[in-house]
Amino acid sequence: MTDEFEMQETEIQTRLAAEALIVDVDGFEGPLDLLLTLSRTQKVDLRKISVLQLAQQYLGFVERAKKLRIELAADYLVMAAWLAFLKSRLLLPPDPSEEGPSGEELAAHLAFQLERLQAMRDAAARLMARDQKGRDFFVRGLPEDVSRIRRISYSATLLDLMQAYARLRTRDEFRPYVMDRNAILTMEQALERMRGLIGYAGDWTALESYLPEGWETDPARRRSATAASFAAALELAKLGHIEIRQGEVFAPIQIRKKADPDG
Amino acid sequence: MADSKPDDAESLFEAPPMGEQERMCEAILFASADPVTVRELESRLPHGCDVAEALVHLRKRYEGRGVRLVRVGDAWAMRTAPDLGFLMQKETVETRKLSRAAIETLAIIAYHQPATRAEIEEIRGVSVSRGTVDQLLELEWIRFGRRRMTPGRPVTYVVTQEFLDHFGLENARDLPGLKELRAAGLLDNRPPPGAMQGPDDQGEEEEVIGQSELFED
Amino acid sequence: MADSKPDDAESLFEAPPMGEQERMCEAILFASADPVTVRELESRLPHGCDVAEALVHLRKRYEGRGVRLVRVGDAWAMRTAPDLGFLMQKETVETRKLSRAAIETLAIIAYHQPATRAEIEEIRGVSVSRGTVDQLLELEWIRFGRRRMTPGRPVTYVVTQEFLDHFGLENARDLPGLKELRAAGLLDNRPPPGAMQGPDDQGEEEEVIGQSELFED
Repeated sequence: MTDEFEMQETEIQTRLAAEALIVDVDGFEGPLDLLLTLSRTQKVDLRKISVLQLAQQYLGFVERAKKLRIELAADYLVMAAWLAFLKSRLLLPPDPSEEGPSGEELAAHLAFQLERLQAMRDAAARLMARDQKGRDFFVRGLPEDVSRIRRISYSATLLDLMQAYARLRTRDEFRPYVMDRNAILTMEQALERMRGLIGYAGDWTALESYLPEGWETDPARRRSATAASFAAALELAKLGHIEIRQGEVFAPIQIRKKADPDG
Repeated sequence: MADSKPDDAESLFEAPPMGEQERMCEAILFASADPVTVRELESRLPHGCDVAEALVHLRKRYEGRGVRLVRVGDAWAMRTAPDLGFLMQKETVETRKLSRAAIETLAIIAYHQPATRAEIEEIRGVSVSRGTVDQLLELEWIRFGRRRMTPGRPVTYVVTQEFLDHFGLENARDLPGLKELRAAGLLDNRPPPGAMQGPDDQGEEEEVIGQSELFED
Repeated sequence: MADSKPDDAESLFEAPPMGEQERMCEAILFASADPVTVRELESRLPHGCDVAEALVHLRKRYEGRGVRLVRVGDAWAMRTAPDLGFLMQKETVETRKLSRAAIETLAIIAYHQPATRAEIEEIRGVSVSRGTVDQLLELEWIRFGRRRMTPGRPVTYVVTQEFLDHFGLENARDLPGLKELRAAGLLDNRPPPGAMQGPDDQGEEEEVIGQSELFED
């Protein structure tokens, strides 16, 4: 008695729901959405849904819509045609000569699509229920400006390095003979060099020691460097930066920084 | 700045102590509203710093505090603790309400990425309007992924770091229920059986490209 | 958010514990775009909170950290520790090829370290401009070694760890020697066309050192 009453109640609700569906047809996002809503009236796990029953529900819905002269979009009608086809496949015994997928396969795929759509809707709901930036958690309100610096990075490979070295070390091997100007130190160079060094030598220092490294051994370079350094020393003495002395003829020439007149 | 000079010079060979590295990361992360990648932290800290370790310490330090260190993809950011959101009415940004289509499209891209438009349409059973995708692109929650190597070479969509940041996700693998959905086969790209077009046939709307995409992938 | 509701209700009668008040202040100060006054903090925190005390605790907590709580007028704000200001710079990198003068100088230092300027000049056959050495120093590929104990006590140059890292070397001694270079075909008996450098050119180079450096490469 109670059961029967409940059943009647459910039927009424289902019918009301179905009518509400028709009125709300614009609210559906296409036939799949509608099918999903209809499938809920079966009140079973989507995996156990009866596709045949669902097809009937859908076709019934389309029928009623027609009666109410509700114009359905083309895709609803395409779906109806397809479901009618599916229904016939499911009801008729399989014809072995017929090609293509069986009714069960098609039904299983439809069930899968519905389950997948539902799963995505649930996932979307869970996503939106998460704590969200700007609503539940917040970023730094006063970010500090980061100044941008353009840095130039120089690239060189190991090969570049080795080739450069190889080039330098083997240059002599293929160099045609010319007058070697490598052996000449200009007075300007000597002057610049001495200016930089004079501060380091506190006391009297032989002029010879100011010759650039590597210029002391080769006679040609030594001559050039000595002459240039001597000229440079005279120039510095003239400018009042250094003092020069020589103990006796041919004795080493010595120089030292002139004491600061203030100190 | 002057104080840091000697450190800088030495750092070629020796990094500053871990405590110092930690506060350097802290300063940089505090100063930025956007997540900062590990790579950028490394480039901004003195040479030889162990950013990964410094971040572990820092994260621990902020556990249970009013702000916390969160991971966003391969980047890190400081964010207020979500349970204190109620204090922030003033900072709350009113976001445009997203349509159901946009939310579902977003979820489909997030769970199926990289996803083509045809795949989104296949799942939703309706065509995706241009505005929906545009809105998600504008929010910087999705971006273009690589083209699918199928006929027509359709573009794909993937979710962004901003998406992860917005929803407080460490990475896309942390999406709620992802494992279960995958285990249930609901993330499979299952083509309709046979050569028949499935019930999702959208008539003119489903382009040949989209269909072939579904069949061949 | 939901969790905070019961607290809210209770807070009408009893303020949350001081630790909680502290983290509330922390979150608000973090998220706020402007310094926040005590009055405003009081209005945003649950009734009965002692903001002044919470701020004292918070300030102490951030002492010596990468960020600190500072007073701005009659308001409070979180700011980067001043000694870390140098971190608030972002570098954009532009790659250029090293000039030939620089690469040669570097090669000589690498093979002959410690090397004096005079030695470099001796091998290169041209004088080394100040800019070239400065550039290498700036790149942190070379640094000063010990002064040579010879008259004038010239400075020497050696390569750095950074150099070894860049060129993927464990040690400068790992550089292949001349014989190996030759065996590897890196030494050609004729100079490569670009490397053709007549001695006359060198002469010119010596006279206009600075400019030739610029024109090289």
